[in-house]
Amino acid sequence: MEKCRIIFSGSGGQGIITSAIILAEAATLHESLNAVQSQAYGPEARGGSSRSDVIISDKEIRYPKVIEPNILVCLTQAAYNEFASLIRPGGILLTDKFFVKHEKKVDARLVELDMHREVLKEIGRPIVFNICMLGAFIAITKLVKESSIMKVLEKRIPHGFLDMNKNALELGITMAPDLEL
Amino acid sequence: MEKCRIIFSGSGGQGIITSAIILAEAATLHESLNAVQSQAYGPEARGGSSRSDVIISDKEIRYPKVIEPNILVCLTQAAYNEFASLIRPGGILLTDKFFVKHEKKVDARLVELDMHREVLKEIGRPIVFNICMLGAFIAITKLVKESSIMKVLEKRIPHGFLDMNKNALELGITMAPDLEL
Amino acid sequence: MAVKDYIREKFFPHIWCPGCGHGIIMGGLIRAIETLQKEKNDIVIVSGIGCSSRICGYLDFHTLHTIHGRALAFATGVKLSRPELTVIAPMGDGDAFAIGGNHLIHAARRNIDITAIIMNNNIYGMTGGQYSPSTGYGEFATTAPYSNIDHPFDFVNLAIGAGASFVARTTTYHVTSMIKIIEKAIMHHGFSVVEIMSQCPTYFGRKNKFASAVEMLKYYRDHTTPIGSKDKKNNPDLIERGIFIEKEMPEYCDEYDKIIKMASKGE
Amino acid sequence: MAVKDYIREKFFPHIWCPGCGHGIIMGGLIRAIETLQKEKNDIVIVSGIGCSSRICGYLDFHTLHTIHGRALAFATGVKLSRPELTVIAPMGDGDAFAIGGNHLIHAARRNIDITAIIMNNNIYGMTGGQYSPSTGYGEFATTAPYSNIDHPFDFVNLAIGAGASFVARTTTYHVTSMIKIIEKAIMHHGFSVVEIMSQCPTYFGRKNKFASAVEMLKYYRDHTTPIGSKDKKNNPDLIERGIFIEKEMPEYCDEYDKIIKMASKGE
Amino acid sequence: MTKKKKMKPNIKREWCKGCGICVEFCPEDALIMDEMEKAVLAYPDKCTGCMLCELRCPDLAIELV
Amino acid sequence: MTKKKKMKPNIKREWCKGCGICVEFCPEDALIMDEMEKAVLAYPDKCTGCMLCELRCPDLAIELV
Amino acid sequence: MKDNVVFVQGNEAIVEAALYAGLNFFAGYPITPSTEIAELLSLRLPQKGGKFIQMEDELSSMCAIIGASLTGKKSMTATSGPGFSLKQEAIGFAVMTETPSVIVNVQRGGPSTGLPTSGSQGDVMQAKWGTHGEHAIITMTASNNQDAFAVTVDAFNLSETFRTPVILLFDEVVAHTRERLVIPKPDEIKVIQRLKTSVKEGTDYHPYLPREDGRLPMSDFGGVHRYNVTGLAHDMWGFPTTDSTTVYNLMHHLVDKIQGHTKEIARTKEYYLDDAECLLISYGSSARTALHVTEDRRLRGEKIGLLELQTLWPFPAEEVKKKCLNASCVIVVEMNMGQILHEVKKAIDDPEKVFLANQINGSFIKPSDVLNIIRIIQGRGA
Amino acid sequence: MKDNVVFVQGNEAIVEAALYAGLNFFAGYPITPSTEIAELLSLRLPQKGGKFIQMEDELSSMCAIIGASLTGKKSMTATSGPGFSLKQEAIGFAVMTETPSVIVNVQRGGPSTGLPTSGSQGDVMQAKWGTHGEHAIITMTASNNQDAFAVTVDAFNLSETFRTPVILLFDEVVAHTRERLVIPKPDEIKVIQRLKTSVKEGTDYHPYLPREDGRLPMSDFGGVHRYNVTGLAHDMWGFPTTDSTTVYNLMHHLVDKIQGHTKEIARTKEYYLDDAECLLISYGSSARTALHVTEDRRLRGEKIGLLELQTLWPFPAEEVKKKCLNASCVIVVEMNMGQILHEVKKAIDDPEKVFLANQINGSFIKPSDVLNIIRIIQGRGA
Ligand SMILES: Cc1ncc(C[n+]2csc(CCOP(=O)(O)OP(=O)(O)O)c2C)c(N)n1
Ligand SMILES: Cc1ncc(C[n+]2csc(CCOP(=O)(O)OP(=O)(O)O)c2C)c(N)n1
Ligand code: SF4
Ligand code: SF4
Ligand code: SF4
Ligand code: SF4
Ligand code: SF4
Ligand code: SF4
Ligand SMILES: [Mg+2]
Ligand SMILES: [Mg+2]
Repeated sequence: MEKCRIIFSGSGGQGIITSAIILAEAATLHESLNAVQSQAYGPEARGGSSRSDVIISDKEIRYPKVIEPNILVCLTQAAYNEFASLIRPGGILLTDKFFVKHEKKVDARLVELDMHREVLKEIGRPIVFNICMLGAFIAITKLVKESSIMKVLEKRIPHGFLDMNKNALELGITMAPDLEL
Repeated sequence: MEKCRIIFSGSGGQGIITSAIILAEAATLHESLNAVQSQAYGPEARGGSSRSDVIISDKEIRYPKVIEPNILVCLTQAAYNEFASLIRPGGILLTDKFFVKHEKKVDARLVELDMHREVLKEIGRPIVFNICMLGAFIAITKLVKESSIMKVLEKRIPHGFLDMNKNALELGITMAPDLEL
Repeated sequence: MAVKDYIREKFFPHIWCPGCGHGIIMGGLIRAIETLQKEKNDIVIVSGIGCSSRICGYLDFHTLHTIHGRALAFATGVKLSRPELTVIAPMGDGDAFAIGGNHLIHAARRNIDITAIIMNNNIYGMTGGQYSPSTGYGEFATTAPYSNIDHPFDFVNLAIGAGASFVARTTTYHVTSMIKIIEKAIMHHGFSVVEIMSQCPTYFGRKNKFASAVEMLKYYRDHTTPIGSKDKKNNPDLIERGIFIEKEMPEYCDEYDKIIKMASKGE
Repeated sequence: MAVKDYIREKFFPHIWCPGCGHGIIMGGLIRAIETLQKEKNDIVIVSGIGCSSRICGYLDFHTLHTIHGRALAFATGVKLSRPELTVIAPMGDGDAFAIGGNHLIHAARRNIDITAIIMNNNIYGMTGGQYSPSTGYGEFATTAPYSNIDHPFDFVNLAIGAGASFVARTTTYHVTSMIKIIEKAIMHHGFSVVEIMSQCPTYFGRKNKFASAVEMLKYYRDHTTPIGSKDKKNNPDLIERGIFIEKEMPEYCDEYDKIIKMASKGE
Repeated sequence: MTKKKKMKPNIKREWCKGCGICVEFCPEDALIMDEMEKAVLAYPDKCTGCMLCELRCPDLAIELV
Repeated sequence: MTKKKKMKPNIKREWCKGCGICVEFCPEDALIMDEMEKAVLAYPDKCTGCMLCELRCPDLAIELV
Repeated sequence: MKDNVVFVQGNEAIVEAALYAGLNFFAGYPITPSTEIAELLSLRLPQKGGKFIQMEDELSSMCAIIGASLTGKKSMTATSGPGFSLKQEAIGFAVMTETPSVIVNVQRGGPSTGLPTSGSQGDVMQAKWGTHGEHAIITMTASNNQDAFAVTVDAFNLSETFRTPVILLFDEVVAHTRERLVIPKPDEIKVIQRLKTSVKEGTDYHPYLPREDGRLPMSDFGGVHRYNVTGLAHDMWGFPTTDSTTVYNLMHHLVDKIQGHTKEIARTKEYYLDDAECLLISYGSSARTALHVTEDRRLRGEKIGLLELQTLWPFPAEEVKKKCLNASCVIVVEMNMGQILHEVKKAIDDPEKVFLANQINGSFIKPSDVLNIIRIIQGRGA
Repeated sequence: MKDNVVFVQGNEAIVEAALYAGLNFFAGYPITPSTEIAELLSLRLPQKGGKFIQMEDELSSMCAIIGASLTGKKSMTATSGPGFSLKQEAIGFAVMTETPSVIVNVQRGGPSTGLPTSGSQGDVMQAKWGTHGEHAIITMTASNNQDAFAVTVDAFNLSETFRTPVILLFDEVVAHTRERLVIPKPDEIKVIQRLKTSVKEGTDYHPYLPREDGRLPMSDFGGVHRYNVTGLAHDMWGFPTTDSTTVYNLMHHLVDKIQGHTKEIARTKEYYLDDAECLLISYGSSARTALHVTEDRRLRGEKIGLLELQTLWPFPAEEVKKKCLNASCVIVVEMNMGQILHEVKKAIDDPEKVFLANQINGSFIKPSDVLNIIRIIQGRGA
């Protein structure tokens, strides 16, 4: 497996960091992979765009930051504006239709999904938007299995909310296009 | 002039340090000499014997502490016990009869004066004991002139007390034996 | 002048979270200064470190953003060396009373003419929600996951115990009286302490089941009462607000001027 | 047991100056402990740095002579980790209220069961007579050659303002009541502060025209009065002595034990 | 506070963070939150110009003009 | 303080620093300073064994025995 | 998934390790980027009957752990830059009184408030020299969770063995990066318990008299030996002294017990050293970048290797000297202006072959920051 | 006797010099052996309209002088070991905010409370590395009253020139020894005044934009320019930033403005260097002993010389290297375990010829302590 470098970006309240951690934890604990996750801290993180880096690999990961992401997820226009140029040529750029308008020329495969609106429509609770995104993400990238994500969610999420999260995850999975990787 | 290394020793309240400073200041400011003065600080100085070092020379003085004093003044038995052994063979050891009994073999010229009792008798104020000692000291050692000491006293001592100090100084001078130096 | 004449607009919108009380306090401070018609060049703001202390960057005065807890020590240097300046020290509750508690009681004791504004949100906001010396017994914080066993200071009592000559308390809900109190504190010739209860919806609110900043303001409205009100008698748990102490005492810089007079005579 | 059973005799005569009040306080502390019949192995003395703090060397308990101003921070570590020990922190006025003021108010706030004994000689003795936060306005010190312009703390008020649950004041003249007060302070389950006015004839006395330690003791006799006495009404300048506050409040180590119970259930 | 009575709040949308404080505590219920979570003066006629919204806005986003 | 009434002060001369406190405040004037500036029990008969000298001695130099 | 495999931040790995090593008492004051250590311990310590206290500042936190340690408890505090500066006076007290204690400093950008949320390694020299007066101290670091766990346990062990404060000098990147941690089984890593004195009650106990093997058995405060602890120069009973022989011996003991055991204390890791012509020396998070570069270049056939230091103080000069012998160039990779660089230069005979690859702009040192230096050394330009 | 000749302690010489240099504000907290500085200034400063304040501790004293300095006043604080440790966080703030200020540390025996009344030179490395984060700082010292006066004036001058805190690292022996001091006439030593900005009111003033000559003109707080001062990494207006280029430039500026002017800052004194085969290097009070030995041996015809350092940081490495070139052996004389020794070894090409003559037992280093080393080097045994 090639080392996969991922950036999740968006605004503070969107659960970017949580989804990054879930993804990386799923890879680490429930697949035979290595993953590291980190994020930008501090006042910047509070005000502007928030960013979380994940690297997944079957080898040891030394350098823990993402320089040229193979996969970039942008969930706000500000995040898109700030990070789109970082993507590695030929990478995948996943955005949400409601929040992001593509304005730049990016040498990447664009996947634009209407996750925000679908979550509102199908589940009604914007709080699981990030899990829906994660569903789409794993369906597109095939980096980790749905069951691995579910194992993490089962550990982390209070019982009463588990179904809602599962639904969101599956919603995301069904929305994902089948990319040739 | 040979470098002259002096230790004044005694107990806290005896004015040891003051007389050392007066001597050194007189040599520095009113004769063409160099002098350094230092003293032991700290709790030790508060409880036990107190000690002040003076070096007088017509050359620059580098090393400021006294290792082998040419002249040692001991005004208490404790000070005598502690410091007598330091004296440079052939040096001068000046003690007060009332306070110090000579018990050790010291290779030095001993000068034992009854300064304490004389001060009480002639002046009646033990506070000028140290100035009397200083009088004897300069008369014996001829290191600085009486007038130089007086100039320092004039600057340092409140007007009303000047006469008393002058008397004490002169008392000391008259008490001093004439040593061949 | 308008509010915008007192701020450094280029840094707005500011860094504070939605609904953060610190912004309301900043607004109150600006309006108090506006009313007093102080010259901008005559005002020095000295803050420590915390969300609160970020106020320095936004205000168009001489601003000194120092280190955590030591604002009043720096302010003492500024004031004593240039007594003609108006020195105001906005501080967080952690800043002023945890790490900085000693400087506060000593500034109070000396009665040096500095206005200390305590932006009290009962939590360490900047570092993410640890308990502070004003987090209540039984409340929650990231370092009090089982509930807090520390007894909080009553800042008013403490400031009075330290000998402060002007001590007041208000809240971000009571904006108009907050402005009045800040005005009086600045005008007071001596050390003045104004505690302003300020909501941190992000950490204190979230940890302690407040749904929003709005709910926290309602709490301030419903759980405080003017000093000596009847309500307080019926409900002793109500927190009093208003000016607790306002007394004349020799001010430190004035006193030092006397020393200078004595000393120069001696020369 | 006799007094000599509580001291390390080989270090006597001690280092304090003739007439120094600190020795009287040490004697009082020993007698209080003797009366309470505490085991020597159960007592930890934690001091800072100062003439006062030298008490550590002389007492035959577990003794911890720390750094200037921080005795209570060390004591907090000792007490919280071994709550069954009796922890006593004798401190100088500079130690406790200048550099160490913050630790004192925080220990008071937490109500941790430590007995703070303030050996208050209104001066920095160890360093040679500089003014302290309890040197009076108008008094002299080596750093106040023109007379002191700082307003002193009233330690009792400050301790009360910080929330202390036991606060008392006495003097080295009033030895028998001093001993009683120390006993009660040690027995108090919570943080206790005992301010003991203690003469420093060498520095405070000399700078402020006291002819001797004896004169200073007379001053304590003549210028203090029991709390609430009639004399105080006639002469408001009299300093009150006695126990100002003695109240029950949850003690910190007890509270922590509850946290441990909650937490271990959770596991 | 040299403002005159007749003034009405002007809300700087870029500074408003949507906390809802002005809306909740407007004595006249003259303000509402819009779908973008920004405050707007929905009922200018109700507004008495009491200034409370300006004074309470944590973001200095309101100015009575 | 398990001491009995009839006890009298015993002054350890090596520890006494001559501050004069015991002498000044002995209610019975039973103590004096000698020429070496040390306290001595000059009038044992006057002494009531009140212990105040012991308690006030800063040098722990007095013990009633 | 095994029970003892977790996915955590470095700060959490440190907490797990401290608990593994027997941590019983923690006092601290929040500061980015070390705060999670306090937060997690406020949750975890009472579960094990241990004590957590948030003090009024960093200095008092250090004081409190010394107090707790003297009662026999394994104690720790954690902080970052500004708080580390504040603790210095009390760290010196721990050195002087030989009180076991572990101080975590998660470095951030400095000086002063600097860049609170950026990684940096600017406090390396401060760890050794931050407190006044001549002394010696142990300082350890690590570059990933598993090693952070190991050196943290080590820190407690060394602290007990040598009766000395030990500084754990991590950095923001190690502290905040989440990755796998395998928590060792109990006894998998040896945990050294405090050496208690065997002197009986009533017999003279010498808290400051080293045994023949150099160790100083302790007696807990509250136990049967009542002794004195002071920051003043002291004799073997712990009482103040100014006797020059006693002082001389004390000063040398304090330094020698650490400098004299450099070999025992030193921990290093080696990667591809055997035939390395270009030797990287690095530590902490920078070592991850250095290792990345090393592996990357090895794939291209370059003879490059990495010596990772986990013990910074006492500096393992001999080890470094040996390892540098055959290298034609040595590049120290660190996030400061060359603090370890100078130690390396001092350690070897040909200091002119030592170069610095660093970054101080607040961003984490990148592989290209190292590669640029390699290129320059190889004469290939910047 | 001339009016400007006095017989005083080193501490008094420092006070006279500070007043000569224009000291206007002092904040401090008493501590042996520096206390006399505060005591004397409490008397002398108000006579000149200056301000003296005894703060609640050492850290707040440092903070207060920074505050005062920002209003345009020349400011100083004085302390010793433990207090110096306590000031470190605020010293870092002065470094970061480029606030002129003078910090006197009269060293005493350490670590911890140590030997409060003994001379020592244990804080040399701490002066450079005591605060967290990479930075540079100026540190000066002297061995007698006349030089103490001169370097104190210098310290103020350098502090203003480079907008930086300057540390005056004296020791107990220099501070407490009384000897002659000739107070220079006004203008005899140049006193550098603060460089004020010439930017007009209403024009953009950049408090952190160096001029071409590297200097940064200041504007007083309370003046017509309202700017921001922060310990965070900041831009040329003084506002916080995390922009990596700005941060990079700031960090380099802070270090380069000092390291890059080492020659200008360095002050040394030379005694009998011309033909010296045995070179002593010393500083502070130890240099008195070293000079004593030098003159003593010269009388006996030995080719021995002394290089006395008055600037310790930035370390005058080139100067030292040059001076050591022709010596067959170099002996560093200091009262610690070799803190300057290591700098000397680093500075020269043949470090194996450098030896240490030291004393750490609390007594002042004696001529025999140096002679013993000379004897050993000469193969004549101890
Ligand atoms: C010496 C030091 N210790 C700790 C910190 C970390 N720190 C920054 S702000 C803060 C507390 C903030 O709380 P508060 O003062 O109440 O202000 P708020 O953020 O709540 O407004 C802390 C602990 C620091 N910057 N410096
Ligand atoms: C950090 C630090 N600052 C200053 C000192 C110097 N110092 C020692 S004791 C003392 C004050 C003593 O006064 P106080 O606490 O009132 O005790 P006293 O000697 O009067 O009993 C000072 C300032 C020190 N040892 N450590
Ligand atoms: S964390 Fe709290 S105090 Fe800080 S800005 Fe947000 S709401 Fe305000
Ligand atoms: S200096 Fe004062 S406090 Fe210190 S021992 Fe002497 S009398 Fe007591
Ligand atoms: S000015 Fe008053 S009435 Fe008008 S919108 Fe604001 S709060 Fe409502
Ligand atoms: S109070 Fe201010 S920030 Fe909050 S909703 Fe109203 S305008 Fe927006
Ligand atoms: S009180 Fe004690 S020290 Fe003082 S004179 Fe009496 S016996 Fe001596
Ligand atoms: S016991 Fe009482 S009466 Fe007897 S000597 Fe002492 S003070 Fe006087
Ligand atoms: Mg707060
Ligand atoms: Mg005192």
